[in-house]
Amino acid sequence: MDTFLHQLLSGLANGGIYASIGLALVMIFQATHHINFAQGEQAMFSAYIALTLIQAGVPYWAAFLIALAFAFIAGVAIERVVVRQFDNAPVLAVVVVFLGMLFIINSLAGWLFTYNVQAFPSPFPVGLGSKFLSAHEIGMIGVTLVTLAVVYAFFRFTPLGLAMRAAAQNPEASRLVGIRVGWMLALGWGLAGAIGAVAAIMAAPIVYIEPNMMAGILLYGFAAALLGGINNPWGAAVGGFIVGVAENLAGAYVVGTELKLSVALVIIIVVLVTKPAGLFGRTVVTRV
Amino acid sequence: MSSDSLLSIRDVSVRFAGIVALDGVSFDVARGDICGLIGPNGAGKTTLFNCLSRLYTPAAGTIAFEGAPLLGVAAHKIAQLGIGRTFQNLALFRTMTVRQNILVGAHAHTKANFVSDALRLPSVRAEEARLAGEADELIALLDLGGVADVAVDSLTFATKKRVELARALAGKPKLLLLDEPAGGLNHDEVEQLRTLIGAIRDRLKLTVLLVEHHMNLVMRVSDKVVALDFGRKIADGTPCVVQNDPDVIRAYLGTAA
Amino acid sequence: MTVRTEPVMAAALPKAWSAWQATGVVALLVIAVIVPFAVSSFHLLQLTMVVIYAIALLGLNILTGYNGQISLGHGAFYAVGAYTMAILIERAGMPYWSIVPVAGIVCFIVGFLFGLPALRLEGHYLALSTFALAVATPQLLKFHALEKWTGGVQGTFVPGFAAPLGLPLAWDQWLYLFSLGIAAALFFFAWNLLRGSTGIAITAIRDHPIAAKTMGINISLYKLLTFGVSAMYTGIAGALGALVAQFVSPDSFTIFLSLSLLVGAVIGGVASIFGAIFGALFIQFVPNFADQISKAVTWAVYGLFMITFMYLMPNGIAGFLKVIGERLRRRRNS
Amino acid sequence: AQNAPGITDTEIKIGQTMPYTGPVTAFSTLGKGEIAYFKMINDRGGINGRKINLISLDDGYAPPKTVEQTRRLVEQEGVAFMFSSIGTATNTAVQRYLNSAKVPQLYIGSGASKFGNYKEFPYTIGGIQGTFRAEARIYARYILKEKPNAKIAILYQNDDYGRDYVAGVKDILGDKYASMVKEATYEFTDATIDSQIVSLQGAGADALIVAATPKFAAQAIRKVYDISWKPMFFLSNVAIWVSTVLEPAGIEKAVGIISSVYVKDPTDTGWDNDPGMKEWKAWITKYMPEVDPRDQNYVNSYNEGMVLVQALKQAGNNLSRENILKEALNIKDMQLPMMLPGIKVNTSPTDYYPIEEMQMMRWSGKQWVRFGDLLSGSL
Amino acid sequence: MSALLELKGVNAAYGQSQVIYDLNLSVADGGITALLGANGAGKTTTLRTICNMRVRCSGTITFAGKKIDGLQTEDIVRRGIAHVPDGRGTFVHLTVEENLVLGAYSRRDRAAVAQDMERVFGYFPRLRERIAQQAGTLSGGEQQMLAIARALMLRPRLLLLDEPSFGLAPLIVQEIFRILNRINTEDGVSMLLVEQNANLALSLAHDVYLLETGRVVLNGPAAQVRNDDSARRAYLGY
Ligand SMILES: Nc1ncnc2c1ncn2[C@@H]1O[C@H](COP(=O)(O)OP(=O)(O)OP(=O)(O)O)[C@@H](O)[C@H]1O
Ligand SMILES: Nc1ncnc2c1ncn2[C@@H]1O[C@H](COP(=O)(O)OP(=O)(O)OP(=O)(O)O)[C@@H](O)[C@H]1O
Ligand SMILES: [Mg+2]
Ligand SMILES: [Mg+2]
Repeated sequence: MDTFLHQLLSGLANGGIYASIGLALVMIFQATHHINFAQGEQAMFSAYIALTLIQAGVPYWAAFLIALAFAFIAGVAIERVVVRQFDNAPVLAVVVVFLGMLFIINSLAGWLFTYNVQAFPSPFPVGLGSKFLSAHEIGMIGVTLVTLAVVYAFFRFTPLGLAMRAAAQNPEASRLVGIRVGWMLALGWGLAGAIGAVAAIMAAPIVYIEPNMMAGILLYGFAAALLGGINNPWGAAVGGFIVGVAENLAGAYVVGTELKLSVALVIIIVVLVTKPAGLFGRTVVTRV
Repeated sequence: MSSDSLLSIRDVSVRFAGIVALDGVSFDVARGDICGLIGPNGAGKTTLFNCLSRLYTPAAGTIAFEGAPLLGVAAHKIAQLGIGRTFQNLALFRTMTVRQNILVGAHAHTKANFVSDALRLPSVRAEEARLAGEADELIALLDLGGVADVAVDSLTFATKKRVELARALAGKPKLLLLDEPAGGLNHDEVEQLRTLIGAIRDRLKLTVLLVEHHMNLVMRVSDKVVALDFGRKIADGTPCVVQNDPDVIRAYLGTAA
Repeated sequence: MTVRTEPVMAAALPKAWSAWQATGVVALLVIAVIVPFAVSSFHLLQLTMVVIYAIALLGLNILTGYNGQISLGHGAFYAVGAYTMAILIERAGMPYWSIVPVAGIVCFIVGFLFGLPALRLEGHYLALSTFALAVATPQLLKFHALEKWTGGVQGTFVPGFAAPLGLPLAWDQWLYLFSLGIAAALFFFAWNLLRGSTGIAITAIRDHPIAAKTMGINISLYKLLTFGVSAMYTGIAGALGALVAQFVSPDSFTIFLSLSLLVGAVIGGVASIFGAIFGALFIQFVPNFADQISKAVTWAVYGLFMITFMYLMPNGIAGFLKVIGERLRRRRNS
Repeated sequence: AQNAPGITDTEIKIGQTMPYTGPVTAFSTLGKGEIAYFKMINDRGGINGRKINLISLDDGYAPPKTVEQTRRLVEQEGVAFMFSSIGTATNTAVQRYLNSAKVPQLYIGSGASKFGNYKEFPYTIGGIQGTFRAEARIYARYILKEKPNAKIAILYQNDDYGRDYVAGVKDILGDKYASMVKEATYEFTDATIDSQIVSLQGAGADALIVAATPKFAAQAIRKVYDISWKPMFFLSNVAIWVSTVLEPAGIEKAVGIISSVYVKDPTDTGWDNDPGMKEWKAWITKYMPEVDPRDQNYVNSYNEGMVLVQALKQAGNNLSRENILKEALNIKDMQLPMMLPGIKVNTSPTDYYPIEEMQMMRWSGKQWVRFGDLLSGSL
Repeated sequence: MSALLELKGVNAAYGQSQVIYDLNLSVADGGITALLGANGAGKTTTLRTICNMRVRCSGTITFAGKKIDGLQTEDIVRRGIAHVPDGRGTFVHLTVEENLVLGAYSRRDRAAVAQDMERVFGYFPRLRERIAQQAGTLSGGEQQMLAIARALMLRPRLLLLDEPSFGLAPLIVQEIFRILNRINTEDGVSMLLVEQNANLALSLAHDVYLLETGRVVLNGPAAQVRNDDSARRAYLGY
């Protein structure tokens, strides 16, 4: 029983990581209708910025905020300088561009910071932890929930959030109601970058920082977003927790660790086949 | 049901979360007729078309086409049965040329499959030649010669509508569903369209169900008109009768008509 | 949610060839046949890989380019083809040439089956599910219950053979010609298929599924068959690839392979038959080139190449050449 | 016999493949270190007046790419032999090719025990490192001695590397394996291994062998500590490095962990006055001033390079592939400056494993403390 | 009356193909100008040129005395030009309400926005019934109403209407033209109206331009054209 509970909670902890990267994906998807394959690498890079600052003596939360600002600006810059050029390109060309960015950022990070794993500090007091969940894991879940609330409120209650969704869906009509589409896209990239940075900075103390740190996580982040519904922040967050827990339980009790990723894959496909917009996603109807 | 009834719709109801789009609609369309379908916006006309195309499944009611029930037939088999349509808001294959769009319309009458196509068997070549000939005829009929090999994306709305009509005709329908074919046409062009619809009906011996807000067109081309309002049938009869029906005037035509 | 995969340029379906084009293709084929006698065995190896990748990319292109179903996981089908080759040679002792069609059929079935859930998945959902498939592939190949056949984490060797009929050719040379012959046949079939009514139908599904259905196209069936055919092409490429590498192992078929295939298909030119050849040249040669430019940031160089190519030719190399060709023709006419 | 291709009066051209891209780029520092080592050798005049030219190509850790790059090196570049290419699957992929082309595949960068099967692959010689399997046997023997009734948990990476540990433990436990051992695997792509640790603890194990790469080893150490599990903890010597494993995990959390070693640890201050260590540090400061000297691969590359140079020196001016292979298999009792005192490199036509001894050690919280005799991992 | 919108020597092209030639056109402040012409004459293109929507153009366009050619679409809109585009430009994935809220996106007077929402619901009660519906599932005519309503939500000074009667039932068409007339007279909103139903357009408009393959062939007060049988028959076909 103890072990079961333990598996459950440690699944939640992993789920927190997946959820936060899933949120970043929801953000970028809502804002641009693209899935950014370089999202994980951008996040990793921002985490390195935070680490570099911390190592240089900057207090943790200051470094955290600076890294977020960096991630935001980098996201905006990437949109303005690179992605912008592909406004009218077919979606697959954009996918290739994202993959190109993934390679570039990964490579630069390896070059600047080496490929060796390094420790990453946690801001949460050790006393918080228990046998089942470490202090950092608890803190991280909390941060994920706060991020979720912010993202949700942003889309749900601010005109900016609505305008951003509109711009992604129908740029031409958006311009006709006075939305500055270019800036919306850039802003979306910036915010997604910042959320991704939160995810990476929270994940780094657990998985350690290295240029490939997000490779595994990003996949689960995708899974989370798909499972929950890529147009719904709640969905992505809940999806993340579900994937984390399901993966642990399946690995520990059902199929063994060898196939747990495959199980996650099957779960996602089964869910999508029965609910194409994900568990909590809005189904979008096309009519003629 | 009269013996020459091609299409017979009985008590068809369609609901979407909280909206009743069609509410127990019944009427018949006789073979060879042009039947106008009118009604205010949102009355359920396109919804009815979508039921006939089997894109929607009614919550209640039956539809018979040539005496056989339609509602058990899969959507992709409808064209083969002989029901073709155009779409109110256009549904062309945007990267294809006009000719290719028309060829897709003929799909229901092709026998080729993956294997025979990959090997380009003689039967495939023969069929290809036949289809090409038929497409050419339609291109001529609808005066699309000038744009036959142009991608449809760059055409004007009215031309696109004509391409849709050609595409629907390529399927050799017995029943042709036209959803607002006169959209965006000016006075002259509507007149031409009226002649065209009549000619098509006579030449190709088909039955037409026509949704249109252009009264001039509907009333002059139709043998019979059905009026819907809020998903319910409010009138049914000759153009003259429907035109003067007080309910139709109140709900749809207004005083100026 | 709608995802547009087609190039902005219209009318991507192949048309009948002009005399010019036909001559070009024949000339190309003649050159391709002479090549093995003119280049070193290493360059021949690379060219063989180009031919093989071209088949794989063509398969992906049929699915993603023409039918609009995005796959980020075609490496999985490549792997299935490769393993079919390895297993049937090693464990069943079948002659390699007879395994090529078997691998095609196996992959057709696998692709068809994977197409079943894919029917319900659209756009990004499909893309990400296939992505997950690609990530899971090495693990499935390692799965211990299958180890008896797959060789598990160790992988399996694939032997080389002598050229048939006593032809005075080295295995490398023969393998190149063998692959080239298969590629030529497969390209020919694809070209027939795509310009025939099947090609028009699968493209119609991509452009407007609802309208396609109303035109009488059985969308589910066509999508499944397309998935199957696509997987078959890529699987045949995988089978040939195993003969070239003479070794298969889970690590040979990581996500990177799937991504490379997608990159090749897009850079070569989506919804273009000959784009597959350009794409194959890209994924075969550009990474090596990047490696030569910098050891420290190889990937950054490669990524830069990808982005630059897409920037200069958003519709891929084939799309770019087509535009150039049209411009030349217009100039000649005017 | 005739000199091998790639050998002139002034040059010895050799090749290798390295994962400069892809998931295990971290290992490619081995190749960088080797290039730097040969740079030093060349600066000192090379070997018999010949400079060593190591062509190190990226294979992205993908076996088909390894095949291509290896053939490029052999057929296009015309290298004399392959040296220290990284990876188990990658080296396996080219093993048949190189053996049938009679190109020596020397001192490869993998501790897999399969690279020493000289009957089938006489041209393939294992690396200058203990094999994983031998190491695992040493741990298993130790467990049997100290805790005969132990319940053993093994956490391993699901690939050749991890499976070799399982094989080694099986070698020792034999029939008792099934009853004594609980296994758990992880994939390189997993985010964490917490769940596996929890399962293993839940199974009631009191000894734990972790065969993981640095990142996951660090996670394991932390998680074992965090859940207050106190097994007899063995750590694969791939992951004993202070900077990339113990520090990230928390050095205090690793106290008591047992591992084994055959090289000198540059971060161990105990070696500060050791001449071999000084030599090594001088080399790295001069030739690779920009790198993190705590990276284990720079020790390995130094050792690898040194043994190769020895073999080439022994071959003198008879640099045919056969003779190079023969001398590579004729290293006798070579004590390397960065190898623990007493551990010697030995090869012979029937011994393709250059290193077969190691010494156990325990983490004190500040440093690794070696204990016991030099142990052999052979059966 | 001074001109609110003025086009001088405007040429417009899509890629290589020119569509509009040397167009001079003006909309008086408070006036309604109708732009008529056959299919493909370039009416839509003219409206798109004014809003700089993916059309290459030369010449000058001034609005309220200021040059607007070269500005981004969104900046043109923010100066008070609302556009009911052809094809409607519905945000098909958003709800009806969200579509309307977006119409007022560039306005700062939040309170008045709520009032205007009530006002357009008054014009189009059908939209109120469908307030939470995904806009893409509205019927064609309902989407047309939404497009007009959304443009009104901007409280524009100038309304560009591309076939506002498109797909609407006769009764609604009459209603809409009444509403447009009211908005024009009561709120002083100027309009540039493209309409296939020439009769209707002429009854509403003050001035009229007639386009033929991208060139103006007739221009004058609407009343004059309405009463000039020969011109009507020659150019409008009735
Ligand atoms: N998929 C759907 N989901 C929700 N509501 C729908 C859907 N399809 C249609 N409706 C609603 O059903 C009603 C009927 O729509 P329909 O398109 O049939 O109208 P119509 O008679 O064709 O109108 P119009 O003349 O404007 O084209 C409309 O009010 C519409 O909002
Ligand atoms: N995106 C485009 N690319 C190329 N040509 C175009 C494009 N849009 C329109 N055209 C061409 O420009 C010309 C004018 O089109 P426009 O849409 O302005 O006509 P219109 O007067 O509005 O006609 P309609 O009454 O059909 O709406 C037409 O010949 C059309 O083919
Ligand atoms: Mg309708
Ligand atoms: Mg127009």
